[in-house]
Amino acid sequence: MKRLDLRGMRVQVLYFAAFRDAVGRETQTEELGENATVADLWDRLVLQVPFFGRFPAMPPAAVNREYVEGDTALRDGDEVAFLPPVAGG
Amino acid sequence: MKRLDLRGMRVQVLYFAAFRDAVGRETQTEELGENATVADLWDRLVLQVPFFGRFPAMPPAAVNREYVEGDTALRDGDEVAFLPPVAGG
Amino acid sequence: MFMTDAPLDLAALLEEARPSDGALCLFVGVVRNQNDGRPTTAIVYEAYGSMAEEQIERILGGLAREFPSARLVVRHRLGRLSVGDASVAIVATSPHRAEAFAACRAAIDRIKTTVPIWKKEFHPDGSSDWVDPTKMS
Amino acid sequence: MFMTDAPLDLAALLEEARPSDGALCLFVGVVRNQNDGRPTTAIVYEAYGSMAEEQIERILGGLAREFPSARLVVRHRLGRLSVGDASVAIVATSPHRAEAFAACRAAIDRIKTTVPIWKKEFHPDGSSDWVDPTKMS
Repeated sequence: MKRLDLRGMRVQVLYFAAFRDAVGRETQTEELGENATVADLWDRLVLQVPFFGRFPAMPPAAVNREYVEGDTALRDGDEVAFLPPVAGG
Repeated sequence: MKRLDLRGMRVQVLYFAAFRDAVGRETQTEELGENATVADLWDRLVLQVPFFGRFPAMPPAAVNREYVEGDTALRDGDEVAFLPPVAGG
Repeated sequence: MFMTDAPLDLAALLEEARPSDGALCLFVGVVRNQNDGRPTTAIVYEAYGSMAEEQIERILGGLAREFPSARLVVRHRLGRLSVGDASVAIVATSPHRAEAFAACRAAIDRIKTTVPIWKKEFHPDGSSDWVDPTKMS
Repeated sequence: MFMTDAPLDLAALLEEARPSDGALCLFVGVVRNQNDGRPTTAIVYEAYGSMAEEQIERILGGLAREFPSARLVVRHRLGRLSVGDASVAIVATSPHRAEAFAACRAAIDRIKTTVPIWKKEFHPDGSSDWVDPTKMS
């Protein structure tokens, strides 16, 4: 029988550009339950930030500086960023 | 009835690059009959220059610095050049 | 380091990139005096720096496989730029000009779509806004 | 005048071409240290000067119609060049990078095929020959 691990994890969320302006800060720490995914984190943030509630879907996300899909499992200590549409060059 | 004009004309022939090296000079004057074409001039040069005799066809030609076809009629005073394959850049 | 706060020195970049390689293609992005019809006075470029460096490295790795004879140099400027300033410069060299053009073009296209860099435009009336390419008219 | 006996000053060319136009594409042809496997020590470029000027002017006229937002600057060097020297430089600027790339690429392609310029390659053993692109292996 699989052992249920009740310990949670902490991830650092980074905000840039339009998202930072909307949220009003550059970074925050979120505590999540074991097995939480990137999409779970986004759903949490949507409840906290009215600006995010207007989004029809989760924006592009990066975990530890790599683009990931929403079903990616998070781990304790991960650096997570949801990214506004990029406009370099 | 069309008047037959027996006066000839003179054109200046220019040589560049490999053609100049083969012919041994940069320019020459040729006298041609009225109504002579660029192809007629080429046929004349083929008889004069053994190097040109090896060509399967007339090379690209220019009259007064414009590319022309072989059937282009020449006029007195024209500047004519037969051009080796260009290799600029 | 592909990102820099200093003005891009194109002459130095050409010297750095130019070998006896036959063909060189340089692309430079220059801050325009308008975007989508609205006048622009300045642009601030911001990046998720560590991720941007890694993503450019990854793009260059992919291009090295696709264009094995080409060599690429990339610089992207950050911070406040004025109209006419160079924001990004890419030099591709290759023995063949088709490859130099293709590698340079692919590099700027991928940088623009996948590297986490954003720009805020400033207008003559003092207002500003973040550029959203997905909402371009 | 598009042809010059003086070394091409790329930095000056970029300054001349660079307006607030969004995108700049520079192509530079560089003398290679080999061609088709044979080592090269130098190249002499020769032109039918008056016709070359007119043909480049004509090419630029055609490109201005095909790429109405693009602006082009062209320089071609003549005389004896060493390995690593720039033989031709083309700068295309445009509000749009696709047009800058396309105009620059079209310009060099047409210059290479229609402008009466020839090059003689010199080899380490002292021999030399005129390059014939139609006989490239």
